[in-house]
Amino acid sequence: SPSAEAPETLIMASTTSTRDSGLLDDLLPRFEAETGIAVRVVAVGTGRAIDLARRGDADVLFVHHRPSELEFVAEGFGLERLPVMYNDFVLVGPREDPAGVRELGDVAAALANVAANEVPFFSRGDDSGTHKAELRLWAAASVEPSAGASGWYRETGAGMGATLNTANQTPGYALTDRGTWIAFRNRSGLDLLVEGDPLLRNEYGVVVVNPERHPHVKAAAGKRLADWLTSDAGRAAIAAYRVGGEALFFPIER
Amino acid sequence: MAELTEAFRSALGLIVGLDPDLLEIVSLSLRVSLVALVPSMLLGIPLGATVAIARFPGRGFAVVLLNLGMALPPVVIGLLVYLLLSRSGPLGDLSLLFTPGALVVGQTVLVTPLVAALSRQVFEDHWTEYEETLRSLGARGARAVATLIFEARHSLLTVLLAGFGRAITEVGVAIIVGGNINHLTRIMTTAIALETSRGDLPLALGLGVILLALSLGVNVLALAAQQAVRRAEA
Amino acid sequence: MAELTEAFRSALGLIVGLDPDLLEIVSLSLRVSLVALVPSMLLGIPLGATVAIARFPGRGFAVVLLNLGMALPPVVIGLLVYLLLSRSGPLGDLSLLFTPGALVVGQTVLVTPLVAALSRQVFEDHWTEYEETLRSLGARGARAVATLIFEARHSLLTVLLAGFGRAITEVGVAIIVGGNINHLTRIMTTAIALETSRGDLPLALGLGVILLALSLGVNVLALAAQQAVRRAEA
Amino acid sequence: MPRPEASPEILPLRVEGLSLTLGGKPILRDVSFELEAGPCSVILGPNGCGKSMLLRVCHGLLAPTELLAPTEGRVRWCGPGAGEAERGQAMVLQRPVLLRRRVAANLEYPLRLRGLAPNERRDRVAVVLERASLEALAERPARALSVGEQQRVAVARAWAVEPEVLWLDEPASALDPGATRALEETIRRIRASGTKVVMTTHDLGQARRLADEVLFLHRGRVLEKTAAETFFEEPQSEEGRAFLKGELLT
Amino acid sequence: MPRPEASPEILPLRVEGLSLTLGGKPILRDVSFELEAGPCSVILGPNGCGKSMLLRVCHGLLAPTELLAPTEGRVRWCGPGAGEAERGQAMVLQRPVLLRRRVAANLEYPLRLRGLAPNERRDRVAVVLERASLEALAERPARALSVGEQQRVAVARAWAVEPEVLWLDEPASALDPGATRALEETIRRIRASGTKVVMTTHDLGQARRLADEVLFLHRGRVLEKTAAETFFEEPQSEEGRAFLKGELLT
Ligand SMILES: Nc1ncnc2c1ncn2[C@@H]1O[C@H](COP(=O)(O)OP(=O)(O)OP(=O)(O)O)[C@@H](O)[C@H]1O
Ligand SMILES: Nc1ncnc2c1ncn2[C@@H]1O[C@H](COP(=O)(O)OP(=O)(O)OP(=O)(O)O)[C@@H](O)[C@H]1O
Ligand SMILES: [Mg+2]
Ligand SMILES: [Mg+2]
Repeated sequence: SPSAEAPETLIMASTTSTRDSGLLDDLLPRFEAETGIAVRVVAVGTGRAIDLARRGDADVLFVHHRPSELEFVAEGFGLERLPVMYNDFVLVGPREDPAGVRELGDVAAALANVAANEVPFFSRGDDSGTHKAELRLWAAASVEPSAGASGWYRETGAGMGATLNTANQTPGYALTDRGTWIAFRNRSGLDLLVEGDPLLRNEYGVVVVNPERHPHVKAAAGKRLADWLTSDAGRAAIAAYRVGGEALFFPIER
Repeated sequence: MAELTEAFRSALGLIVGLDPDLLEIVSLSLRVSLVALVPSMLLGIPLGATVAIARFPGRGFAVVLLNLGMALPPVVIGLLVYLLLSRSGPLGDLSLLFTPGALVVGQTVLVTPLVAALSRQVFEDHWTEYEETLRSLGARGARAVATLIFEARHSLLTVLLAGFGRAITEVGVAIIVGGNINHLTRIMTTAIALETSRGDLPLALGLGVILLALSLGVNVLALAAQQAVRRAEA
Repeated sequence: MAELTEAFRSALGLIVGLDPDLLEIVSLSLRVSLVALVPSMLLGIPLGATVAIARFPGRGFAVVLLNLGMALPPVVIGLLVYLLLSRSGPLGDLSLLFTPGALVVGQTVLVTPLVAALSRQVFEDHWTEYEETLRSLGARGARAVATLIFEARHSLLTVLLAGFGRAITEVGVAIIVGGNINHLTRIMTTAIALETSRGDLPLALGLGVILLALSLGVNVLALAAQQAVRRAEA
Repeated sequence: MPRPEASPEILPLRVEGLSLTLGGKPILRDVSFELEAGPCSVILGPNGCGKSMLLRVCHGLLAPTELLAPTEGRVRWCGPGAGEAERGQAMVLQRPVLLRRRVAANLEYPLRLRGLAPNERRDRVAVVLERASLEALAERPARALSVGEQQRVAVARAWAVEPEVLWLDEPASALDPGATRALEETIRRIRASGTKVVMTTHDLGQARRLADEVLFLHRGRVLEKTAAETFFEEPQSEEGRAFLKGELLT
Repeated sequence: MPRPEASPEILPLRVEGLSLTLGGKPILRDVSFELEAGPCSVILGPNGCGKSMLLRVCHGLLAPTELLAPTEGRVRWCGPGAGEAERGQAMVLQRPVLLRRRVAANLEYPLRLRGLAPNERRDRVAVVLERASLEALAERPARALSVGEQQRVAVARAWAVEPEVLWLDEPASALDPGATRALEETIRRIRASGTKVVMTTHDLGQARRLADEVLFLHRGRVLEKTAAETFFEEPQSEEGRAFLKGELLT
């Protein structure tokens, strides 16, 4: 019940990629140790996360689709968007690589190859940050994929994990953020094929919900979280986070 | 809750617009769940009847197991069916995964235990009345089961509707074994989940309204059929 | 299916290790579902009995509506409860969203229609036997309902177990209204969904095994209680 | 037990032009009669002639399909499935249904419905158990009794509320000779105390012993309603004669 | 109908040291007797003495708690809930249960179980309907019959399979005088044709008319098993005498 809660608890709406990578489980206890503020993460799709914040059901928004975040602030729902960190998207696909994209380095060319060979490609198709980035990349490749029952372009309409599961089984290609990919455990038939293209940069920002819209919002505590994430301590913690020896996220210089 | 008004408006818009995508999804949902109901009935009802009627050592345990079937989490069933149908799984050669066939298999595995457990109770209630008569008349085994199914037919309808309800509203199994692939395995519930994750709650609710209307249709038809049979019998 | 072996191994590891996180999740799951069962019973059983017994215009329609309750998609229920409990919703001031209380509310809304629909059938089956006697004795309204509940108590156990099964295995409502927040609203099913999305299928299945063991315990206890009551009555 | 204030006088019960159709089949056809307080009325007739249905309608368990206007309101029924029978009445069904509880609790049940206090109930149950010689069965689960024992409990349960009218549908059909004799003795005593007894029986000897008047039913019609003596000495109808001789089939 | 090959001879049925306990209560206590082919055996005794349970055990619906070894195998039962009664037998329960179908289909049901061909079944159903004067009811849903009509259908259904032994638990308790007379006539004819009839009744007149021998049961014990004449003229037991006088209560 609410009365039994510690006075300082924040609700943060975030995406599954941050949670599934384990980053938040690492960061937030440090923040709590420093400030005494406990953060509760509701990890959902980017669209849903923004909707949650819009309704005042979250105090802080932490997602990875810059245009939506800016729009959220512009509409007066958020105070200010602070860039926190980035990682990158990677193109994964069947180990045999039927479209021959391995080590192309150029993601637009790789996608064009996938389309030309009509090898199955699994899109999340859920308006998530990853999905929106993927659409941006198709545009860069000048391909207009359309989902059809028997077509090679398939929308799973599901989360990143489920989409990777599907790609692993069929097999097919998929775009994923690196964090989810590294943490993903069921990738027996998949390989990381394309990485490092500047187009693949994936930026995360934090927004505190505007207390003028929702008076109950814990803006002060939220502000402390946003500040901490972008502080030296926070950035050091982000940079230090490793899975299997690999860094997953890189703090953005102020 | 202005969303509710908006939800109804969007549901109406979709229906009036006869959106072809929507029609596809609706018809797939209905077909999958009704098809899955057939093996669920054929397996679950005799199973429930057998456990209700037969006296064997460990029968109490069988009842517990049957009831436990109602507490099988869809996600777990989904995973098991996934492992079964996966390319490296025992039935991988059927290439069923991420096809409507996989949805049928998954819903069947989900609904059969429910039908079995609920029908067991129906049969047990009827068996107290019929046991001595049927045994005296010489009806044993499958014959007794068949007679009891016939005698309890009206009560079993509710069991079937519960099974249909579980199948048509299920989402966990469908996402795991069907993959919610657009134009292939997307059904009403996975579409609703998708719109929810997109944050488009009115559309999600609108689809929910349509799903309910669909179930309403099935329920009304079932009840009308039952009434007709009742009248014919009287 | 080496995953199954691995699943059991990971389940065993979790259980033997008495993982405190796991204990927390298990106990929350159990508490939420058992607590939600109470209002579901208190509302659903009298509702089912009333529709079974009372004769009023539009009763057939009420039966259809009740059965339709079994076809309410959890995601839709989750959304409705969410809109209700959301800060901008009518009950926003209760601050229930993303708390265990929200899980209880959601599961109650999910389970009550199932209990009502299934118990209606149980009551109708018993009512054919008892109607004339109770009416002749002068039992009307709530009194007749109470008597019928008592007379049908053993059959109602299955209904309750079906309700418990639906509550404990449910994931859609729990994710939407609970938010699957670690150490606060994470229950077995949302944890399973999380591990599935992480691609850790063995761990997901292992959790599933533990959930099943939990349900097994509840079922065995319920049946044992029933047997004890039966013996005391004989 | 004082009769509840609300209980309206049921007798005399005038029935006129009563018809009952079930499943499209006429069960009772244009039945008219009047039941006065006092005499024990026995309804006789072959199987399926409509005795049980007539009792149900009069008791209020079934709504008649037709009933002539002037007397409407005298027979109080509640429509199929709705409401309950009139207070001040009790009925023993041809196949009595006992509740899944002990015998004593079965007897207590209607008393509780009538709002008696717990200690009043306890006393009355004790009296009824003794009057009906059911003490030995008091703590037995009612559903596990023999058919005859159940019938005895059902009669005791009806009688426990001290009704103004007691409807008995073949109350002795499963009773042994001793219990039958005791029941007949009881019925005589009940009648003497002012309770109206309306019953059916297939035992003509029993009918002779108990009946003050006889209603003879045949295919849903009341063919005779006469003093018992008249009926048994010289029945007015052909069918009545055949019935008494055990020759009427159907 | 030719008896199925597999049917073993049931008679003579020797029962020795049979006891039955239900819910911790002794129902039948150390009962021993032998039923031979031929005479019509009538079981008499007060309500709750164990008549119905004895019939159930003998028919095979209930397993006795104890039965002395030498005769085991003669009484064939199937354990509570398991299996079915022996072929070559049929029983009419004290409260018969008909199936939710038409009367003719109820009569056809046991014939189908015994593997008769459809046209054989049809012919036999027609014969049975006629013998039992049930033609008028043939197409009626069985559950919507009056209690007496249902009892007549149940007797006809048992009789339809032409059993070697027919167990009748108060088969006339709901029958009108004419139907009772017809049933008694039928029982006499059945016995003459070689079928063994074992029945219970509370109608002592009926017992006198039908019984060749009487088993008198009291509190779960067989107190007498004698020729009918002997029992009715001079019963051996105190209880038998009281029972005949209608004085035995309990
Ligand atoms: N399930 C049971 N548990 C305990 N006692 C039982 C059970 N069933 C029957 N009895 C008891 O067994 C005794 C014998 O019952 P049974 O039905 O054989 O009597 P009956 O001689 O047929 O009586 P009736 O003349 O009333 O038909 C009765 O006292 C009854 O209460
Ligand atoms: N629900 C029903 N639908 C159609 N017919 C019915 C229904 N219930 C009873 N009947 C018929 O109504 C008639 C009268 O039934 P009722 O039970 O009143 O007979 P009864 O005189 O009490 O016979 P009995 O002596 O056998 O008890 C019977 O022919 C019976 O078949
Ligand atoms: Mg009758
Ligand atoms: Mg008996």
